[in-house]
Amino acid sequence: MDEIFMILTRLLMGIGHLALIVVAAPLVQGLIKKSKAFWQMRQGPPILQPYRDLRKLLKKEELVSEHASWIFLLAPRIVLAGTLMAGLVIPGAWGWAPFSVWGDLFLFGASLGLVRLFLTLAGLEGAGTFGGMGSSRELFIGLLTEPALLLGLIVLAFITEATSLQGIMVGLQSVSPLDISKILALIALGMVSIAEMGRIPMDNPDTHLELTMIHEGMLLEYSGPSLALLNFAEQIKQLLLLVLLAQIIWPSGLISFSDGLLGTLWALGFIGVKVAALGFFFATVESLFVKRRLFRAPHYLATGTSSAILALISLWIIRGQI
Amino acid sequence: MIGISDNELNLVLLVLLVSGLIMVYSARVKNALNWWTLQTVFVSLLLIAEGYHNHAIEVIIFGVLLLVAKAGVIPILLRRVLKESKTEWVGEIYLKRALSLVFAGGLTLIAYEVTEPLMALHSGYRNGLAVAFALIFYGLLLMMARKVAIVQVLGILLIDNGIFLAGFFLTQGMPLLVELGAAFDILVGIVIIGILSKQMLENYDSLNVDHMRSLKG
Amino acid sequence: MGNKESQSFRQLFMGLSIVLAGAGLIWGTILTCRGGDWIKTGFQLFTEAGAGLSLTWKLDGLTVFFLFILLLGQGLSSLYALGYLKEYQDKNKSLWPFLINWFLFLASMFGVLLADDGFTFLLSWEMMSLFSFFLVLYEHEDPQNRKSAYIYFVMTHVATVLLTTAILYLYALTGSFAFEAWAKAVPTLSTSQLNLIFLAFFIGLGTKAGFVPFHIWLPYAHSAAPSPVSALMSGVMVKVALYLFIRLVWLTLGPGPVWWGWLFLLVGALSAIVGILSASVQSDLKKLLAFSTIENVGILGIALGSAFLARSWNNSWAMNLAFVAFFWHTIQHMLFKSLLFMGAGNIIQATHTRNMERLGGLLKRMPKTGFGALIGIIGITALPPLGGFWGEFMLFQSLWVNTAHLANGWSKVFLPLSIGVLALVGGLSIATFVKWFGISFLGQARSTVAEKAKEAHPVQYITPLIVGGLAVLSVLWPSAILALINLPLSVLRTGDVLGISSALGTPLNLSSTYLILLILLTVIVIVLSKRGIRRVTATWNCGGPLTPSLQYTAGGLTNPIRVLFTKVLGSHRHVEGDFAGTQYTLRSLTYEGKLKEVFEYSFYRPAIGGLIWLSSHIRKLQAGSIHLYLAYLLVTVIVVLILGR
Amino acid sequence: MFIGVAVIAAVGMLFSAKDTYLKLLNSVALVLLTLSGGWTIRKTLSQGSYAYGTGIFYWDALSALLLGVIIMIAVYVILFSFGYMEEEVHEKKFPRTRLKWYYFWIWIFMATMLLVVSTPNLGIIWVGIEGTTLATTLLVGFYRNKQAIEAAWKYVILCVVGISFALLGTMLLFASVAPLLGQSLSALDWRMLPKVAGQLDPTLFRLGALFAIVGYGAKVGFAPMHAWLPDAHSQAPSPVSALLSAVLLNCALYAILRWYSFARLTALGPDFVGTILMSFGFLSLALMTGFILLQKDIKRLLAYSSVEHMGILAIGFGLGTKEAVWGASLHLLLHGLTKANLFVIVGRLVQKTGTRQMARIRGIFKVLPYTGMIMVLGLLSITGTPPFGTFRSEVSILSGLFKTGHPLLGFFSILFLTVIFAGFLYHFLQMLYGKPSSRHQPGESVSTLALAIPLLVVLFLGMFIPQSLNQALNQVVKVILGGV
Repeated sequence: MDEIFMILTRLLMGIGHLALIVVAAPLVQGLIKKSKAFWQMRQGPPILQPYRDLRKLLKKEELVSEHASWIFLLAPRIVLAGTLMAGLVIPGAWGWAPFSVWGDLFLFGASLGLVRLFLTLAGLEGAGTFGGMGSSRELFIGLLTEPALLLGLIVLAFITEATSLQGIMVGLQSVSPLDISKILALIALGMVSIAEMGRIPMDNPDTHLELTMIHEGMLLEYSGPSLALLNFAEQIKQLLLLVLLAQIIWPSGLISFSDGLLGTLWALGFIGVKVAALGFFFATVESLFVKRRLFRAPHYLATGTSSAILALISLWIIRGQI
Repeated sequence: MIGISDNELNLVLLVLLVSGLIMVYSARVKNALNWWTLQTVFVSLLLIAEGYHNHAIEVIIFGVLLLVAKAGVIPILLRRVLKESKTEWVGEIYLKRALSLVFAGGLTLIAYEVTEPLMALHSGYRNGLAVAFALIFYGLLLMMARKVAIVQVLGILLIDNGIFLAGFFLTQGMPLLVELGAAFDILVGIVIIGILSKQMLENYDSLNVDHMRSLKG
Repeated sequence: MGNKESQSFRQLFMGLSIVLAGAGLIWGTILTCRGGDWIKTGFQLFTEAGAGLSLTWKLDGLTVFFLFILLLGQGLSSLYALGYLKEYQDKNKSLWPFLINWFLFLASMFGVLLADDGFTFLLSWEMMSLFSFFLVLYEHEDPQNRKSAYIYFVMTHVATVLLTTAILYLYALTGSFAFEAWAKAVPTLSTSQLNLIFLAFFIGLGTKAGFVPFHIWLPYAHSAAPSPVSALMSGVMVKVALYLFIRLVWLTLGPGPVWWGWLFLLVGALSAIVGILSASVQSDLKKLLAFSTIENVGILGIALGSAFLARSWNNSWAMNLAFVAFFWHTIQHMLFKSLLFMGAGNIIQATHTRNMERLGGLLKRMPKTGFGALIGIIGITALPPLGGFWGEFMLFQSLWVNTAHLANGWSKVFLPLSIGVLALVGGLSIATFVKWFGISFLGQARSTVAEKAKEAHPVQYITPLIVGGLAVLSVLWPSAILALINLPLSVLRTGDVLGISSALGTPLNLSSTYLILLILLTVIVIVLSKRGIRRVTATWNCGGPLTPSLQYTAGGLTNPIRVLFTKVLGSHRHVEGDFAGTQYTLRSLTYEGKLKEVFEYSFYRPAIGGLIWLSSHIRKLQAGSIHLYLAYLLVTVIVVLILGR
Repeated sequence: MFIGVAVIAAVGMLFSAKDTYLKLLNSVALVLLTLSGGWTIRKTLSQGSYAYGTGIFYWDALSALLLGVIIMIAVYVILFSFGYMEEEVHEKKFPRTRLKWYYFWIWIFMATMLLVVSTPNLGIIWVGIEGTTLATTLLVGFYRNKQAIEAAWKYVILCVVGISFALLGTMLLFASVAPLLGQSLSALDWRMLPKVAGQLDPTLFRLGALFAIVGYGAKVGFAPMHAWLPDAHSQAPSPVSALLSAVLLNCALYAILRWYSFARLTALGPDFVGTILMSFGFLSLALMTGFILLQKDIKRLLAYSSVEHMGILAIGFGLGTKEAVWGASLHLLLHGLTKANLFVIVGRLVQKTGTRQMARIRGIFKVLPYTGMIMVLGLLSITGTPPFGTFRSEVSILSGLFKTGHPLLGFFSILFLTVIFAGFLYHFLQMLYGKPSSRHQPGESVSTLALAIPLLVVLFLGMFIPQSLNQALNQVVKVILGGV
């Protein structure tokens, strides 16, 4: 009896988790846009603008390239779904993730990989130049980010001796925020997530100047609902990365029912503040730097990877195991 | 057991050795042939002497046969070939005559060196064996350092003499059957080589073996 | 033979092969499900051969697992060949060489798997090489194929030199060919002897498996062979070599020093990186697949290495994980690689070209093949939800466990680094297969042959779909695969895998959950976004008309990779612009990119050159002058006389 | 008795040059030869050894093995040479009148070889071997063109010199035995020798053995005395090449083996001669790799491979372990069959294509499919690839090499074999595929496949060795190793 109850609660919580992600994603996007505008001394669009954009796009008529096949229409759906799957392993507001078995940190990277696969395929669908260009660069940057991401997470896993993200978060609570290897890993993850979010200096989310764009290049052929889904997926991905980083910087542990509604709400507010702060931080970074050319990307990401490796070494050195 | 003393024996050996050396050194094919004939006569005489001393009639007969066949038939045959082919000079290759003489000296030393452990034998015989080996080596030297086919034949014959001598000193006569077989083989061999050299003349119109280097690698 | 009868022969032979495979599978499954104790004991069958060289066969859990792989591969590729061979038949090319060698090849692989002593193994091993060589040679009209076959056969033979040496050495040491005798005698051997034998085995088998740097032959052979054969070679034959690693090194030579494990790990990582890098810059349909085979072998090598290390650090959990990963990945790679080769085969038969630069837009013309290929690339790039991922998942985990449970030492740094390597490989493989699929199936046709392409014979697209179905099934029902994997694990004396199913089961059951959830979400999204009208228009191209030449080419798509890894790939590019007088108006631009196989050019060619040089000097001995020969004779006599005294 | 058959046949050949007459006579001779030979072999193997008359003729397992090889190959080759020589006559290679001489010399050659394997006397063996040289010289030079004569000359000169060394060796042996066995012919009888082997004067005997091995070795074609071999094999008519390569070399080796088998018992110890054999064998193997790798002439290729295989045999016998000798004896048989078949088929090929240069032969499968198939079989067999019997024999030889503690030698031997394999494979692939040149005469009948019979035997022996053969080989091992 209570088994079924357990399963049901799990299911409900999972749906709640996803729902929260889905709702929050555009908001974060708006927030970041706003803060960029702040640095650029502009008014900027209202925070809720992304919601409106999505709604408008969903209503619009959709244009499909004559060369495109069924993958063209399938890709956005799978991209969104894959991003959500990645969301299932990220511990949310209550420090709880629907999927939490050992090794699920690999699942996170892999799901993003699936997303990348379909995005790049979609980019090739249009038979145009820019789509191909976008896919090519996305693939390039993607293969450079993967090691840094995985190594960074692995280091955290070693620190907390758990390979599920939830376990890591729980474990991190007992680790001092100034743990050197943790900070190094954090740097790695930060650089990676800038690349993953497609922000300066890797990519420029706002531009539509053909020769510089990566992510936008792949989306060039899309319009209407499909475009909405793709943008939405991108926003969700961004949110997930922000949450991940936030949880690592200042982990909020598991909130059980015993803490009651207040505790739950408090956790919600807490994570909201953390994510907002991070978003503002990245907006600042974006306003301070300029986009690099493609072949500087390796240097940038190599820095990330090497800092992850340093984190690993420092970890063992501190533990006196080397 | 053969009725002559060591000194005489050594004298004979000396003659054989020198004749071999002269064959190596000689510049004309004819000379070499003559010296070989002389050598053969001496060898067969040794055999006959032994037979006489042991009253072994069959050995004497064999020696006489040998004398006739080798010192008689073969030289004539070879002379005829020489006349046909109008060859006069032994063509030197790799080694000039003087140098080959030096080599011959070296080979003689080797021959003595090789037979050195055979101290068990009677000293005179040991010398004989060493000379025999030396003659064999000379023959090979002659064959490898002279161009003309006939000289190579002479080389074979020289080797044959050497072997015969060795057999003589080692065993006082191999079993007759083998001896005959050996001698017969040599004769047939010479005949066949004669046929070949005839054909060589037809094809190359000279007996210079060195023309035949088309088969390589 | 006439067209008609060759058709009947084709159907007869391939049908027979399929039936045999099916029967074998069913029989095996029944016996296995009936709690096969007999598997552990094994049965032996002697055949009279004189002088103590007797052929002995044995069957145990390990063999059963690989027999399963073999039979599955045989069945599938035979089914595919049934359709594929039709083209040759239409071209009135005699099928006999193919059919006969096909059967003999399969038979010899069975022989290798069942062999229980060195001699039997050598015999069947050589025959395996021989018949696969003939199969590679089947399309001998193209001199390039002949060259490939030649390289393949010679390299396998050079590898066999080491194998033979090691086996005969063991024979000399133990006085027997039987594997058990070796295993018994190993403790008596000195470390140096063991290491020598190990190295010989490593290189000998590694060549067949395609470890870098012994991999040169693999891209040649696998791309030259007819597609069903490529499927069999990539899917099964390579695995047979890996099987022998376990049989001869793990089970026979025993634990051995730690560095063996490191060697496996290192070579595995190297193969993975080099393989996938070379694959990513290929523009030849089948060469690309062949290189990716090298990559996957590398991954399997890493798994083996992890297992070896775990064994020498007696960390049974990591070892189990590593082996589960190994066997799981073996199955999955077999499925996906044969699937992809079948897809490539269809494309080649439809367009008669292997060059991706001339393909494009095939998904519209051959939709079913395309769908199968899509499943294939998701699987081969080790992405969830398909099985390719879950293997690597467990490999990651085993490496992690290995590291975490290690007391101390630099190993704690190097092992995780191999995780990083795997991540890099994953990223590269995504790039590679996006290229493979995207360039050939998506966009618009780059040549007329691609435009005229027709969907292949039904058998040829149904078979890949079956394979894909099996792959999905293996994810939906992982416990079945686990039960299969349990057989070899019980032989490897690493305890029962189900014993740790509490730890292992969850993630693997997760695989089905993941798949279902993903599909569910996708469906939901599709349903939700099903509003609005669609209109088909031209692709936007800054207003200009869109010609095929404006598409990104295969070379272009992965050019960044090529530029970044120029040294490793030995890539040379040569761009020539013809400016009409001024430097502003460009009349024509020619781009030529070349890839030199670094290992081939840095090691193999010099070696061969040296050999040729040597023998050309030896040949000078036979100068044609009889005087010289007589001199040889004289010298020989004298030397022998002097030495002989 | 079969010697008589051979001699009579040889003489008979001279009476008439009529084609039918020659064919008839040959066939009859072959039948008689097979019958009497087969009978002798059976008798020998059944009772271990068989003496004829007053022991002038004597066979044991070893002689029986050689006898079998000689007869099998003789039948195969002579039957083949009917058609072959006919074709040659048509192509005006030589006048029809010389055909009878061809058969005459062939049968003399047969007689000498049969004499070699039938006599128990080392002296007579020497006579026989010398006889083979003389009998084959004119066969080698049969075409009477420049190259043929050159080859014949080199052949006769080198071999006669070599053989005379063997004679010297025999004399030294006699000298060391005579004191013990008396000055009679029986002193050289290898049935007697083992009895006194212990008391031989070692110095004399050592010298003798050295000379004998070098002498017969020149005839076997051990490197570096092999120089005559490729020339002779490439210039002789193909059937003759087959006989030379498959039988003659084995006969010379047989002579060495006789010396070897009792030299093991003397004061020199069992390994003295063995070591020399092994070093010659290894040298041959090593040098031949170079010649084979860069060969241009197909018949020379085969000739060099014969030298290589003689090297393998020398290694195998020289090792003197039971297993190695077993393998070597088997290899002797298999190599004979394979090489005969290859020379025959290549002879046909050369006839059809009109060239021996492998560079000029292309696309055999297109023009002569059956020849192509047989060539593939031959290639696999000569390179010791399973499932052919040569693989098994080579493995047992090599394993002997390892067992006696020469792993390094073993490794290099395998390596050389592989390089040789690569060379062969390369040349044959080049010839089998590609675009045939216009000069090739296409088309042939299925009956060509009949020529593959020896190879099929080798194939069969690779998969299954009948008990009788196995026992015979074990007897041979006993003979050579002296009851080990």
